[in-house]
Amino acid sequence: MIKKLTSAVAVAAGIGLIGIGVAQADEIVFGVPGAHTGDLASYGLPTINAAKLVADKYNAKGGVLGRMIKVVPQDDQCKPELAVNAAMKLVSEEATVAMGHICSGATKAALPVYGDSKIVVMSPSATNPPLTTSGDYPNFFRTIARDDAQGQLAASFTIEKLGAKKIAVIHDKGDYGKGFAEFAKAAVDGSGAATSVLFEGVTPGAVDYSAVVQKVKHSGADAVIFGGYHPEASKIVMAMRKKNLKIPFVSDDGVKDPTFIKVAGVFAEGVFATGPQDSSGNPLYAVALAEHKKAFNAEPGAFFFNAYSAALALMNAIEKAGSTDYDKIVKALKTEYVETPVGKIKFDSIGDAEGVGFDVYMVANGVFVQAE
Amino acid sequence: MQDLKKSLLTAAWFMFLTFPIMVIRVNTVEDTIEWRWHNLALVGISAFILSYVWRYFMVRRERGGGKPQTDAAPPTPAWVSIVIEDKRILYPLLAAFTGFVASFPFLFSMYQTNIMISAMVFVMLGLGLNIVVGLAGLLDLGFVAFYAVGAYSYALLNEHFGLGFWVVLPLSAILGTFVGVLLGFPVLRLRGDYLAIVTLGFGEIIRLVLENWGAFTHGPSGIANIPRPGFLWIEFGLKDGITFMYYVMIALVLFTILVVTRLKYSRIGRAWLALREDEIACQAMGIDKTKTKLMAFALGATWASMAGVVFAAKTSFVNPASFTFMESAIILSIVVLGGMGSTLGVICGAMILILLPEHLRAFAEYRMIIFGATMVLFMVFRPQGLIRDRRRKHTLKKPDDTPVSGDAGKVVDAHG
Amino acid sequence: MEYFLELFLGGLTRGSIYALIALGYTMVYGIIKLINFAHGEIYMIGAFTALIISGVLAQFGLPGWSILLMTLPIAVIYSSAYGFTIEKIAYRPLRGAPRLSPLISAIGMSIFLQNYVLLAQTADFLPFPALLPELAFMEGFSGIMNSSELFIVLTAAAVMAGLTAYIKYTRMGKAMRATSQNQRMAMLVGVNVDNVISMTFVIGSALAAVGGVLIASHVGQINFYIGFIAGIKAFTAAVLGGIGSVPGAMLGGLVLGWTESFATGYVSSDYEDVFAFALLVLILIFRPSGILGKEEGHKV
Amino acid sequence: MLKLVDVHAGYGAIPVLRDVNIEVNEGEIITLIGANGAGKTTTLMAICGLVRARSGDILLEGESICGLPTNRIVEMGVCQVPEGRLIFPDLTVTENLDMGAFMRRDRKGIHEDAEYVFNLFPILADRRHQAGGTLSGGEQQMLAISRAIMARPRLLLLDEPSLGLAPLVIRQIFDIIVKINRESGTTIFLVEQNANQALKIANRGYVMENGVITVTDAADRLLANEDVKKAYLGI
Repeated sequence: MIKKLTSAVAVAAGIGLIGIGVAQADEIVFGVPGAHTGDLASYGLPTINAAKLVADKYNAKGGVLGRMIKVVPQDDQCKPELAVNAAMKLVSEEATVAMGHICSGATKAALPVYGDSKIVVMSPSATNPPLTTSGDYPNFFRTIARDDAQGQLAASFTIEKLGAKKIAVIHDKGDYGKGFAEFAKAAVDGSGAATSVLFEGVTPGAVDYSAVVQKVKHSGADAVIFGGYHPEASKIVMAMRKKNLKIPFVSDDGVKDPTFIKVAGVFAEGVFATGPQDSSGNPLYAVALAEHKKAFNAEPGAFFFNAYSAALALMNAIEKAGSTDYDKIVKALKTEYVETPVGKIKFDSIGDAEGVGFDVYMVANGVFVQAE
Repeated sequence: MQDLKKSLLTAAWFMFLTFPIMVIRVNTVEDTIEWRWHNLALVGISAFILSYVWRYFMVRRERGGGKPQTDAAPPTPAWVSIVIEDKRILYPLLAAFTGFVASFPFLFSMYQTNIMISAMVFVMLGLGLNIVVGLAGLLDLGFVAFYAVGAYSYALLNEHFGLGFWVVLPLSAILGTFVGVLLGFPVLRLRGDYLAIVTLGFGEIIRLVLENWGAFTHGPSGIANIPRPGFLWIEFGLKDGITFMYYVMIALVLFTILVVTRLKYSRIGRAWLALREDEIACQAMGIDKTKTKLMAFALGATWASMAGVVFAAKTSFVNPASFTFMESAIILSIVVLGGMGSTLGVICGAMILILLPEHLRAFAEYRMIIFGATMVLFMVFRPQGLIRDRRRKHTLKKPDDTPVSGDAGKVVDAHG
Repeated sequence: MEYFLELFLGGLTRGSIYALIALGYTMVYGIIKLINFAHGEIYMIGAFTALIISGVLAQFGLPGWSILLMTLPIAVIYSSAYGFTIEKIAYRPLRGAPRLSPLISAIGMSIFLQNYVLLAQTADFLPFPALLPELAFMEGFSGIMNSSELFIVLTAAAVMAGLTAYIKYTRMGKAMRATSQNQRMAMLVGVNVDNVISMTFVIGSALAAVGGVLIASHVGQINFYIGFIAGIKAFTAAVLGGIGSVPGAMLGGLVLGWTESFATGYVSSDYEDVFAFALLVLILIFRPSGILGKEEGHKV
Repeated sequence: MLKLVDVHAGYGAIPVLRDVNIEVNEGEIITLIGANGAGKTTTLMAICGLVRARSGDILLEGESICGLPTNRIVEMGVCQVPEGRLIFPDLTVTENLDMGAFMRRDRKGIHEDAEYVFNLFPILADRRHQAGGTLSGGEQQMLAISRAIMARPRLLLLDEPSLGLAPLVIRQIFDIIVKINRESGTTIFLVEQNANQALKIANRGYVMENGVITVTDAADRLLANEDVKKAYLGI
């Protein structure tokens, strides 16, 4: 037993001593937690780019309040337990503000950690309503509209513009997709003009979705609302069209992604998806796009503009507050307007951005255009 | 010369094998094709070098392979024996270690303390699974189900009835045992691999129910704001809460080690071992097979469930994403890489598998591929794990050095 | 009734794919009693190789069917080569080790291969070209079954018939059967067991590649993770039918496909997988060796 | 024909055979007798390459077969009827015989040999479409021997062919062994616990104790040997 203990000493000591965080006092540590590896990495990585671009911009002008901005990404793979670790890591590195977590579940798990250390967190992508509506997280802000707004919009669009009477609601059983689908269903059933004839979850990664498609067909639905991400959406749309089911397909922000069109090809034509209000007319939008193309030589990925806006809003708030004091930053966020790629925004009392909403888009000739 | 030829062949083979995937990258989204010829050279050179390394270790393994499995562990390095035998060195070292463990939260940041708690949660899980797999030899691929039961029982009992950590911890232990018996009863008469797939199925079923039974479990959006444990009437802030949890975990891990060690050398422990070695002989000796297996299954579930409670309290949030097959695989790897049956091995396994990826955040992309390769290499070159299980031996008499031919046949059967 | 037929045919398609992959599991298990967890990844690698090769070929502007004719054999060859190599690296050195060791090694191999493709290619879903031709005469039935589904079912049936004949009548097939029944005796009549094991991996992997190419062409997209889920399901199918039994794998695949299809159609797809696994548990409780499996002899 | 020179072998670290020297000449029937656990089966397995000899050498017609894979050794004409018979349980009797002839390519010869063994054991002909696993113990032993004959071995190794069989069947089996030896000139190496029966048909015998050859002599003289009588013949 003694022998065992001594080797345990060695192992534990060895592991314990690796990597002890270092923070420098004269920097503003800008944490960017989110999914940077794993299957949702494509939603998290663009936010790092956005943070870096904004930080570079400020640093070139001498930083914020005379202090340089240091971007510190932390990976959470969208897993709650890793999100808590990432949050603690940022706290121990004395982050001033954080932009992230990507997934709502991870964000919920991590927020109390930031809350305790008085750190403002702003997510570019976490759309779950209770994050703001529950009132549990006063330190939380976001530059994206809530799922309930999105679900409501998808439902009313399907009923009013498409004239659907019987609507099949499908989701991917995920945090985001099921949330959206539930709000859409509630909106459909509450509208009085239409009913939801089907509410089903599909298993992401299943071999095929023909059974669900047959079920939709069997239900006599005249439109489908789908909550989830583009891989499942494209599989379902393709299966529907191949089975001669030509009813409208309305989906969410997770589908409003150029990849969806590339993957689904011709079958993508005519698909509707809600997405953040089109702000491409906004001058800052063009600036951010140009900066990204210059720095990374590629088109920006999902949530890039929301992230860029969040980074600008955070830095602006610190500047306006004139300090890194939590209360002052919060006050500045709620009172001071800031120009961002998603529009001129400030935050309401619960942390949602005012003036950020959703629009409905449609695939026409291989691109998303605003739907009439 | 022979070696050179072999290595060249290996290199050529791997260059062929990895050609499409390593060299050509077709992006059908962007409609681009990228040829990465440098990768071909890279694969060739690494395969060439690695084939030498592989052969070297294979030869070493062959030589070492003849050594008896039953005999004592490999010779202890000199420094270890010096340290152990000299009490002047040993006691201060032990004291230093105890001191280090005790003062850890004050020496390191909250983050470090927190991942230490994570690691200890996995130590508990590993020790629990060790009862099932390491001691009783039942391959359970759905162990994470019991972990989920614990985590959700705390989350739900807290949400609906406001029960605290200290009330739920023993409750969840009972619940875990109960679920273990419930799931164990129908499946335990299955053998080996069938048991493995059915437990995998149960693990998935429990996760799917958590995901889909929204009215009860809040589905994929999970349950938030789960409180950390307090002490009597004291509620802690975040930092003190984490520190307190650290000590709670230390106590729980010590308790687990104590119980598992007692179990291992108890009557039931010997029955498990006998069961693992030979089920039929075991029955012939009058061991109640079902009861013994069920004990192992239920006890494993008990610890997993308790670890689940700690997990829920630590993360303050649960959703089904934390209870996938991958978690089961990681717990199993902890047990196997650490050394099946060995308590210290499991502890080291958990520390390495949980802490290393945290510290290797910089290599995040390569983390999993290294993890996979390590599992294979360990099985090939060190199947007994980091630390070989050593059992107390009862030497009644010197064993006869002539084995019976029946035994001999069995050895070959095992090869077959 | 039409609804029933639709679900039946949907389950048949899905079940055929499960069966194609399950054959690899069952053959390997029959011979060396190993759950080859990495088999799902072989299926994924088959699909990926096909994606890459067809992408390169498409540059030459060849017609679709000729791309399929060239892509499929290459994918099959590569998958087989991977199967062969994996056995040599991860399983052969572990002959005679305790049962758990090769299983862990297989899980490790599975994780390794997933991440290998992830790192060398991409994490994103990639569109897979529709390699299977559209048949004109199927146009009228497209509501219940389309061309690619027909191809899948027919190919699966042909492959299985071929495999059954191969095992029954060829020298290698006989050697496989003998080896699976008693490895030591097979050696004593002169069977080169190492070759038989390698061949088993090669054939199983080839079948998985066929399944991979067919399904990828049918659903139109793949990523590095498709092998894991398909693998677990196919393995379930193999156990359901009685692992080690070739007709069992086929039957198990179809039963599982139908279960999932009808469960989705008549109950809810929320619990599709729950039904699949619950069926497995039930069958194993009442028939511990699967539908067509034989009770293993208890060795004393 | 077959020569074991100072063979040491065992399992893992456990030594079983020590310094075993055995010589089998063309056309002979040689028997190896000894108690349960003496190392007789191990000796056969070492010859067939199923157990690797740690030192010493095994020669087949002067050529070393040590370290060769089993299938190569079988190809060279060594065939074994293992202890416990090891019938392929799911193959039919005919298929089992086919497997015996696995190394052969002459269809006609195989067919003739199949007829030959069906003559030898008419009961097998009656059961030719039955699965091997459904046969009785005696029938399985007949099938195992027939399967070995199908390989047309030059050297036939038999491991305890009498184990668990009724006396009548044992006599029949031993008669056949002699017949194979006489008619096709097959050299036979017979391992038996039933020393009395074995020595009666053998030319020479070896006695093994604890992995060591203790006595070797002509069979009739071994039958008369007092020590052997006491230890193995139960007299």
